Amino acid sequence: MSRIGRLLAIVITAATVALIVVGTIWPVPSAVAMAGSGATLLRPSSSPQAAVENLAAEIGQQAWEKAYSSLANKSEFTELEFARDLTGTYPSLRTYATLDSFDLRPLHASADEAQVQLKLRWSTVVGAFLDTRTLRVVRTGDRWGVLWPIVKEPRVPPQVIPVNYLRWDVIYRGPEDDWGSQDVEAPHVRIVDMHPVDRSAGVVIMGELLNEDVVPAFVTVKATLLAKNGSAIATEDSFDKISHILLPKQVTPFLIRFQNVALSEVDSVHMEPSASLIAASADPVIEIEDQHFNPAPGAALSGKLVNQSGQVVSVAHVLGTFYDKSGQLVWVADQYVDRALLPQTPVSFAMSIPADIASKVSSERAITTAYSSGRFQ
Amino acid sequence: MKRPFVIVCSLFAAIFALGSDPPAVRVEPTDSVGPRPLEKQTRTAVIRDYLQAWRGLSGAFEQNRADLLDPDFVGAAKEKLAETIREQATQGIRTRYRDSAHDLQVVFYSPEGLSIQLIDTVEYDVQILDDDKVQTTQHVRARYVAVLTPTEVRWKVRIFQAEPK
Amino acid sequence: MRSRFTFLLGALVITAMPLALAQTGSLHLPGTVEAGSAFSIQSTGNGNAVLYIVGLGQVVKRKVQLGQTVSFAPGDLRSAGHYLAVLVGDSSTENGAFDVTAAHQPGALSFLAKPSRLAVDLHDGISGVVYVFDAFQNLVLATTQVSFQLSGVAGATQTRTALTHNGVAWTKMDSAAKEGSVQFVARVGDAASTRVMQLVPGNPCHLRMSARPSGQRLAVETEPVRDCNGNALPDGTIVTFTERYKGGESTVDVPLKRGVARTDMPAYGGAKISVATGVFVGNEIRWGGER
Amino acid sequence: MRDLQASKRGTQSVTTGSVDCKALRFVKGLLRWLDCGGLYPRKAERRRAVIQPEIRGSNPRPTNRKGVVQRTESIAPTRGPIPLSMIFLAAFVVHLPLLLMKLPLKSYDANFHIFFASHYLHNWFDPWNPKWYAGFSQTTYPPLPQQWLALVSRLIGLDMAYMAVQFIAILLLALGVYRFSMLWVDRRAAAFAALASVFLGSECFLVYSAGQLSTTFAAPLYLNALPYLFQWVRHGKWRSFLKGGALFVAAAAAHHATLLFGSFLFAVPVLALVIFDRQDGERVSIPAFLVRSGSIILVVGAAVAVVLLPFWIALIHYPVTQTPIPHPSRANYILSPQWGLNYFVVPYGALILALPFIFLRGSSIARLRPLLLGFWLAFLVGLGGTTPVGRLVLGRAFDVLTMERFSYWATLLALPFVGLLATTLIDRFQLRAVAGLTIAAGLTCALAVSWATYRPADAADFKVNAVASWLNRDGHDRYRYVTLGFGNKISRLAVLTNASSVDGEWNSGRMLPELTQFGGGALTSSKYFGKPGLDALSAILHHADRYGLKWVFVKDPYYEPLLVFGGWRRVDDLEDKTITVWSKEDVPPAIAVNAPQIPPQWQGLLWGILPIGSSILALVLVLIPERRWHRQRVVEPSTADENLVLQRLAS
Repeated sequence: MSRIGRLLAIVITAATVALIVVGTIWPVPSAVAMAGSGATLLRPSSSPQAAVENLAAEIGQQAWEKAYSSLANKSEFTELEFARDLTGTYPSLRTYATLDSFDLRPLHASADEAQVQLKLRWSTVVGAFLDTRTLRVVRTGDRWGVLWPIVKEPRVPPQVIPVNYLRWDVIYRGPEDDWGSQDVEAPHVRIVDMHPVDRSAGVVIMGELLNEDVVPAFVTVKATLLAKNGSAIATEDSFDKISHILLPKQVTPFLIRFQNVALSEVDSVHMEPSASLIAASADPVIEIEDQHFNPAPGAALSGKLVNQSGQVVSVAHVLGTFYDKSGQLVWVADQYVDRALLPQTPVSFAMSIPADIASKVSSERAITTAYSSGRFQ
Repeated sequence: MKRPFVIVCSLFAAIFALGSDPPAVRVEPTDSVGPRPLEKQTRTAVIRDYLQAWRGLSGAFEQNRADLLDPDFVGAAKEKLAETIREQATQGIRTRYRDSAHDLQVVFYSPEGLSIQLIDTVEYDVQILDDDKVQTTQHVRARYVAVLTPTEVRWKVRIFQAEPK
Repeated sequence: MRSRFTFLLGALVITAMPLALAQTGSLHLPGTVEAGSAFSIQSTGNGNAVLYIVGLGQVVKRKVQLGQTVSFAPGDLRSAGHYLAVLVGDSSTENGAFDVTAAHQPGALSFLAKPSRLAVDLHDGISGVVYVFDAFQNLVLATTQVSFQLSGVAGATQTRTALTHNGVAWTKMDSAAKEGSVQFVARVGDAASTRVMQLVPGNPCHLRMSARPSGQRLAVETEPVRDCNGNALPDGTIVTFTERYKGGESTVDVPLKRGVARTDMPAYGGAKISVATGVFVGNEIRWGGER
Repeated sequence: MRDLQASKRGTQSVTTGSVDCKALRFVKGLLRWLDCGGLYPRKAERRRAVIQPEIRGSNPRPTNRKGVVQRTESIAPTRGPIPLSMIFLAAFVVHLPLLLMKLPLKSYDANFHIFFASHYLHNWFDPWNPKWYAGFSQTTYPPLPQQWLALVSRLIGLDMAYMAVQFIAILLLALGVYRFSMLWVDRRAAAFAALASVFLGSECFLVYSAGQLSTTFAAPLYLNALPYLFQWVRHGKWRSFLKGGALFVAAAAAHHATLLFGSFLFAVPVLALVIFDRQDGERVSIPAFLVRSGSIILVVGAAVAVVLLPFWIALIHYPVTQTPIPHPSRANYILSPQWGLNYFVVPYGALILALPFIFLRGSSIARLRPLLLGFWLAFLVGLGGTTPVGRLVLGRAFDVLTMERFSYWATLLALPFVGLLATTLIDRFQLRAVAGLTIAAGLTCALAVSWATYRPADAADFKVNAVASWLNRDGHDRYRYVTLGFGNKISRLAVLTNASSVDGEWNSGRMLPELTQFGGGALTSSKYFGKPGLDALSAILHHADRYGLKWVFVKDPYYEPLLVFGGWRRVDDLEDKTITVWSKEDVPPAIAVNAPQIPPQWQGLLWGILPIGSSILALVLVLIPERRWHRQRVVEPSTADENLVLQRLAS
């Protein structure tokens, strides 16, 4: 082989290796995205932050065994309990959430011990939720290990709970065209309050809807913003910012967002509530206990949900309605609860409220909707 | 003798077919409609759908295709018109209806909003074709009573009947 | 030769005369025909022709002998409407038009009664619309009297009459004060149509609750919830209990079961417990003996 | 055995003088191969092979090149090449049964191509396809393979047409590799390279696992065009100009990216080769080189611009500005070893073992260096995010393109080296080398083919016929639909149903803002794209009314909470309740959207005529015999009996 040839072979080989090393140590964004938090795989746990980062990365990859083995207090619980702390014992939003990102904030540190706040941002089908843990990190030799603050989700003992719920079924007449024959009347619903506000991102329309009928209703609310010349600016509906199933005399708040529209452009709002009959059940009954309104900063409505029925609720959605001193509606907020609701087992929630709204809030009201399914995987 | 007749007929047929100017439409004021108040949007939609029904009817009778009635007619009106088209097809007849003028009046809007009644003084030409040969062409002026009912997306004609003037 | 030619020409003329006569014919049509009734059309002339009766409701094609009466049996033409009659001979075409009107005897009603379910004690809450048809589903455009009757277990019978205009008549009725099923009947001659409606309780008017200790918690229970006419609200109606205590609040939406709503709430001394259903607010209890 | 010897002799006597197109040739070749004739040529062949005369234009310096190779690597006499007929036979044996089993239908993209083809089948001159994304233009994707598929499907149906078109592509690849390799190495090595292409892991991976018909259809056309490019620039042969130009245009009509990137990875090394060889035999001056190179670039560029005019118009008016969608081929294969296995180990297979040889041999022989550099660049880009090269070289395109095609091109560029390695090993180790290479090739091919089973495109195999029937009845198709958890079955469903969807598998064709503003791919697989995917799904469900989206078919209950809380109701179930149908009240029937993007009629006409026309023109031009070569071959004594494949095809 000629000298040039040999040199070229060496250069190409060395360059290839070097490029691979560079690409691995400083991966491009797409590689980071694909590897998830595993992009930091090669970083040793030589500092408290690195130990927490590695743990979060392993949690993101659902490498429970690896994550568990890195913990400094693993003797206090089993790997299964650790995994269940993060994913839930019963099917819930946590079970199939994927770790979108995480942040960590060192709180304090000494030579052998440190405290780090870890914020895990989980992505779920109904949106993201944040799981914040304050972790103690201890030094063991030249490595740091995390003391995981385990939250053991209770397991419901085998029991028999009498089912005595109310249920409505609907029998339709069928598709044949028989003019004048009666169909079951659609439920009567009424908007009892409606209030548009201008927010920085656009116009928000909120209000309350009452089912004034004696049958359950499946409701949606659509709003069309009309300009001064009568033309429609935009139409949106409440999507999940409403309780779609309303039992007789039940009231739900609703909130409709219009992005990139200023209230000054709007002349009037055309509201279109719609209701249809639905087979429904009065179960599960969920009590909202210990509701507290925490003022700004970090304004939030917190409380606990207690499932008073025997059925496990996979996903609960809490809708909060906030009123000022005059009883006028000022905001509607919502939150999905990431843990399953087991019978008689409180699960806490906290829904945040914009700081400027929080100062106006005088009273509030919360309702829940629930989803339970054996098929939910 | 026959040849000029054929030519005239052909010309007329061509004019008939090509002359698809939209019909002149006049709508009577609807102040006195009752018992339910008639909104402008509803009135516009009903009249638009009724006039569209004439176009659908025309196509269905000319092509002897009852399925073309589906978008515009429902119930008894659809059944009767479809039966007529079947009779036409059985006997080898086709008919061309070209409406040229409508004088419309909304006369009834039912309290629950489930039916609306129109009176239409309509002018149209009818051409009868037997075995694809034009037998006659007639200009007709008649008064029609139509009842339309709302369906999922539009108003459809449920009753469609001419009455003696 | 010449006489022979003249004879031949004469024979031709004589032979052709009836044929020429046969080319002309005319139609004698009735002005109006009642749907489903028998009628006839008279034609003149000689020879064969085809008669077309064409309308949007029906089409008839018949081979006819000119000069003869074409008869239509009862039921042959049963759709009301405007019809063209066209007689097409070998070289001529005759046109005419006539109307078929609906039979005078009503045969069927389309009765639109709304709503199928409504609250008690509503003025003009019920509407009835009737379209009157004959036996052949033609709209009877002649003025006809329709009677409406609302009766049932829940109150006195109401009766109204109305005249049809362009085939339609309508009325409005009040709902009774007592819940239950009612029958709404429309009648024209022998034809009648019945609809059943359900009168349901109106908005709640009486909502009272009581509370008692239940272990570590507080059992709250409503009295039977009724509307202003004394009708009990149906089971499944949601009642909201709200407990406000120092720095906190608990809420629970409970459906009525057997007329009452009951649930357990946390027991805090001095807590205020309120109850509501829909937009109606009931009584309030301050726990700790004060009421 | 005597008879066999006689037949071998007979074959030899024929091949020195003319082209043999008889079917018997396959049998003879097979017998000769089985009798190790390919490994142990007769003395006369050995002599001829050592000093090989110039026998064809595409290999202007075989003596020189051969001499270098032989002198540097082997003292053993060279042996005769494997007949191309044998290579085709190998392709038949390996791929035909797999294709007849319709194995590619399980791949990621096969049904996508079938869906496009089904549209051409029914609307040849109307590229506006309303079935995906509430309407999109098929002019956003070069149409050639799909149009051929649509044409062939009139005879044998869409599925089998796909197999037929894919099989033609496989055969053309063997031919293309052979012809391309002949530019760089001797005929024997080129034949081994062509044989290796039959077992090539990346080809099998793309055919059976990825289902990239367009890439695997365009690459052979491109490879076959390159020798013509060489002949035109080196010798100024107009016929080569025409043939090469037509093939380049057809390749672009099959897959634009292949032409775009192939120009740098394949054509530049070939042009560099012309410069290397310019002093030998018939000399070519630098101005002539530049004029010829420039002329073919201009003409092909202009022709591609015209043939794909609607494509360029669509690209200019609606550039792909959507948020990039993550693709595992852009992963770092060390940080994400599972993707390293998928996109490196499987496509390369035993080629990984040849990498040191490629680097060493490519560096040591001057005229192989352009090929080595082309390979190296493709190799590095094909490594995705493992190195920063892809991002540096491609810029934003790195986040739009998928990288496995670069690995595919890298392996194609490596094949001449593989041919060399095979000849070297066989010369040195004889039967042991044959056995080893056969096992390596077999395992590479087997792994890549079976990968579709171990890592299937869809974990759950299910039929979508019931969903299609449901949509097609009772007027359900007046509304749009979306599926959740259907994976790439949405293409099959789109073929079967009349209804339109807001989802689809052709991301570059979508225009709905709800889809383009998030970095998610197909809605049906939203959860695999994390937050961006779920945000896109949520946005489109928010605007269901706007798009007439009334039906959601759910195979994966993961999505049920979103539907329940978002106001959708379960209305039906199918396939033994494994698929549920969800509906939303008050949704108006679907109306046409994206109207400004509908291509005008003249573009539809161009799209229906020019791409397919370019391939037919290429076929006609290529089939014109090279008479001069033919005469030349007749008078020259040579062992070459397989190098005029195209003439044989013409006969």
